[in-house]
Amino acid sequence: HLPILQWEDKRGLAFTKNNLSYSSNALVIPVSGDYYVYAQVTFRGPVESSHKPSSVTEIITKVTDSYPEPTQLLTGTKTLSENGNGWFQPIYLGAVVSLEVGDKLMVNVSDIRLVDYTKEHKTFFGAFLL
Amino acid sequence: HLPILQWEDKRGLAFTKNNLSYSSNALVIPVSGDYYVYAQVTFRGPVESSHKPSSVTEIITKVTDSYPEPTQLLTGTKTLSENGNGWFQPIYLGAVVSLEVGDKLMVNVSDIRLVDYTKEHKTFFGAFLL
Amino acid sequence: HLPILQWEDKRGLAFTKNNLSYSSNALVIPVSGDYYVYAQVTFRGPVESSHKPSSVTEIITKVTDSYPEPTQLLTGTKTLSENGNGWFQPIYLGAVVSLEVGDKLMVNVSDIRLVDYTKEHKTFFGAFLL
Amino acid sequence: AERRQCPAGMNWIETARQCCPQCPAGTFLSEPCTSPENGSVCLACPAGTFRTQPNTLRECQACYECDRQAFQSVLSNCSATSNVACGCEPGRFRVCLDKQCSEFSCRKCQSCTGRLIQRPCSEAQDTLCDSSCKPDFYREGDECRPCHTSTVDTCGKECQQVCGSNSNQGMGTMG
Repeated sequence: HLPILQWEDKRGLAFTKNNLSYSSNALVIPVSGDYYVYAQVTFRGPVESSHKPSSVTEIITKVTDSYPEPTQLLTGTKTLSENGNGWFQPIYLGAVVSLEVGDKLMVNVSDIRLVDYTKEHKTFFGAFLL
Repeated sequence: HLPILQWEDKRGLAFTKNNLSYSSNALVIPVSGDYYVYAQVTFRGPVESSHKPSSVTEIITKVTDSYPEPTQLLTGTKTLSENGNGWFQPIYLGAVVSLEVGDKLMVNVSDIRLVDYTKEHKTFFGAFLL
Repeated sequence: HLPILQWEDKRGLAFTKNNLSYSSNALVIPVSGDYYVYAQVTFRGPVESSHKPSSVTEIITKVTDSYPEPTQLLTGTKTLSENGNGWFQPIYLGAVVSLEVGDKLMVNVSDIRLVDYTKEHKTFFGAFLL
Repeated sequence: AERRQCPAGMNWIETARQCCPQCPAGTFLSEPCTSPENGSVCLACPAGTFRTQPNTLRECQACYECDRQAFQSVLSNCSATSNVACGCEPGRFRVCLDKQCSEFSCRKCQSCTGRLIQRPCSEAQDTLCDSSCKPDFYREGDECRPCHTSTVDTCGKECQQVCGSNSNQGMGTMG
């Protein structure tokens, strides 16, 4: 599977409430229903000039006890045309999905070294019950 | 007019409820109010190497009985700088709009051949009442 | 600080309601709570052929009486790889943030000359209480 | 009470419906004052967060992080009253993404081989090399090459002008 991002859930702008909790890299759904789920990942590169990725991908994934494999809910894939020196590429995803109590939501990325984790307002993840 | 996308409304992650229905390529608004409307289209190419588009465009449009012409609600336009071989470009749009019962929402694209319809989590469309 | 965008709040698709008001370039929060805040800015260029920006940035910012400095809530930064002639680059941002009554929300951009303000459906800004 | 302008050092607190003293930099408002006379309950910013100014906010701002992958280094750590400050690792200089330079990458300083250094590399800008080659170096394209590496057939006009007298020696060692 693709690497899973870890998130800050308490400090700064981050928060969880109404029993939507965060544990082992996942948002845990407290009550079944339709949720608007969203995430933005800012990718940046190059890390080392040798490593020139051709694309970046962000996937919001659901893991549930009722099925052994993760389900890809939302995917953003972008090829990169920037040349060597510093590039930035944000990918935003958001949509309504039906979730069951206990379902876990995670964000996977194509290459974790390319994720800009330096500022909380550039890479973020959340969900709210409709 | 620009081509209109067709959508799956029952299988897989797709669903409609609370009388928000889907017919002839459009979401049909069951009750007047403010809705958060969103859509992502993943464009990809080249379709044929000869055909190198300079840009891609996604538009969420409203059609209403009270006006003979469609209204463009949200538009995402992106020029392409990727070179010839395979490229991907997602465009996400979302905002609150005031809608009347019976209004129809559709998604238009600049070139339907460039739409990646292969995976439901890459191209999606939805709305919810606030 | 970066330039602040001005918005239309009455004509066309624009509206404010439920006491969420717009004054001096900012949405003013009428009641404390969690809001989904979003904005899209379509950038386009070149403005003058000589001026070829290397990147565009959009930031949703909060100003509050409880703190003398603005807080960056959401940021989208994209490097540009398009060559000289006309380019378009939309940046969409959206997330849930906790706001207090009286807080003001604004959108800053890296270069106001590059903002496509010509069509209301290409550049927009809004918020709704969860 | 009606929301109103508070005296200096105090902010209006909506939940308490009154003005309360600001919490000092490095802290945040845990509990508002019960009356303007007595103090607000302020707690220290948790590790990894900060507030540079007096405030009546319910949380502190999360510290930024320096971008190690992009060869940034920490100039000063985040403290309760100041955000982290990032620079470039030794031997690299900042390439700003925009005028504010809120985003920058760290590029390797050029080494001026065969040239004198006009201005050494610094945090803010690359090394400035002298345009002409050092003594005993000849120009080859936009590079400066040491005379001793030249051989009879590689030593063109430019090289001979610079290394001419030396190249005989060079040939000597070749022999």
